[in-house]
Amino acid sequence: MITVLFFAGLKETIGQGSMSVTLTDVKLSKLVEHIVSDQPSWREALTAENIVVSVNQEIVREDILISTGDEVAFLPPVTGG
Amino acid sequence: MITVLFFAGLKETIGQGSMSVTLTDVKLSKLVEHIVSDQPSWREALTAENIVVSVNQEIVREDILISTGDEVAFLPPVTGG
Amino acid sequence: MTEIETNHNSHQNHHLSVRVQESDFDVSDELKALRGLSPRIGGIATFLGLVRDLNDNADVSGLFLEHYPGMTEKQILQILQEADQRWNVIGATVMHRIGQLSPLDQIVFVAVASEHRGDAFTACEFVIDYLKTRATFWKKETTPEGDRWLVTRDTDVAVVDAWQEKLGDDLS
Amino acid sequence: MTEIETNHNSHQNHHLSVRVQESDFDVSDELKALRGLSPRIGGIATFLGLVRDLNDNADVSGLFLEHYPGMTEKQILQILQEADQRWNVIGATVMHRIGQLSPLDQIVFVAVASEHRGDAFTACEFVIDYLKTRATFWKKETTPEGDRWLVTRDTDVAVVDAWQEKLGDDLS
Repeated sequence: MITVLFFAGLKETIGQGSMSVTLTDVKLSKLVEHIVSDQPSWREALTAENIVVSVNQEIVREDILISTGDEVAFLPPVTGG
Repeated sequence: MITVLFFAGLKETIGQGSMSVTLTDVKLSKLVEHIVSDQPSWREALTAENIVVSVNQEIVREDILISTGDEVAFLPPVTGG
Repeated sequence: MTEIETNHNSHQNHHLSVRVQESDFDVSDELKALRGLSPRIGGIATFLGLVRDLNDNADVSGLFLEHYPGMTEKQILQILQEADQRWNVIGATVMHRIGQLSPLDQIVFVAVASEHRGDAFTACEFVIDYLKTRATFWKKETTPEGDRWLVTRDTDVAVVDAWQEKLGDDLS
Repeated sequence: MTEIETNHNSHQNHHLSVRVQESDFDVSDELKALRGLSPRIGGIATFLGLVRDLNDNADVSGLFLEHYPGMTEKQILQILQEADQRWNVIGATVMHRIGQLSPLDQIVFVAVASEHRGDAFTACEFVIDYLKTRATFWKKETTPEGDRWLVTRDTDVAVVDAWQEKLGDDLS
């Protein structure tokens, strides 16, 4: 099971803050494709250019492999402090 | 009457923090001469190169005229804050 | 309420503390904790950020802050460790509030204790500048025209770019 | 006990406050007063100076501070006015203690409230740097080898020289 988190404006847009995906050893791009094929209305929000993805709380730029137990988060642009 | 003040190490060296001088309309250099001729043991301390003089709480570099009511202070090097 | 304290003691025994919480904080208490760390501390530079009532010319009546619990604290600790490596730092504290805030409320507090005041100032400014653009906080403003999620300010990005140029490499 | 408060309201209504006193002060109280000045304040940069137990490698067990009542406060106010003219300053406070202090005691506190944090940092550092060399305070340290009056540190003079060069003219 992979935990998927959504924050801030993204959470509001798609109407929920987290979900679980029962896949394992899947590329990040495949995981995103899996989510948006289930929820087509999320596609635009999740794949927007300014959305950054973190895996296990580290920002990732590569299409890395996601495994069971990993935490994947979709992060809108931050506005710290 | 002119009020004369001494601070910090200078006050300790000469053993007092203030004095009054009953002169008026006198050049600063003459005032200093007047004080050290009364108290020859103060000469070295008061005329040391690192002593700055203020008149009415403004630092002066010129040999200005001192009048009755003025406040003259001898200031050792500062070590603020 | 999320309140996480991360105390990191590096090999040099420098005390780096990060807390993200809904409740308000008392600056004197935070300074007292830093002052007690070492009698070598000569000075503490701090920055206290407040909610303003004006942002981009809209009247702001409230500010809601969200963060990514766990990740945000780690990011801030990483910024503190970077500052600790670059400058003379005896101890450093970051407090950051989340949840619903009002104008004039305290949002963020950064304090850096050092033997030398120049290092304290530089490290403190470095930490707040990086925190503004590199930590996963999101702000939503309440204005008469409705709520809006904010985006990073260009001026905040510019100050980090200036640090990068000055320091010659990238933090993240 | 000497405690003088000078509240200067320039035509821009900027609140500049200087206090020299024997008693200790509470940083939170000082910040609260600044925060109340204006909802335009985005941040407050501060510097808190402490008594260290080591100065030039001698064990310092006590520090005695003397000032020139009246003149010292005017000098500090002049430094604040200079900062107010150069940078965005909504309010600024300087607290300075005199009399007999011990290691870890608070000596000096400078706080600058501004709309912009860069201005707050720069003005705050300017004020403490000038205060260190330009205000009539004298310090006497108690060490195992006896008491000694301190002289201005070369490093403190150097930072003011650096400001002069950067700003292109002389403050005093």
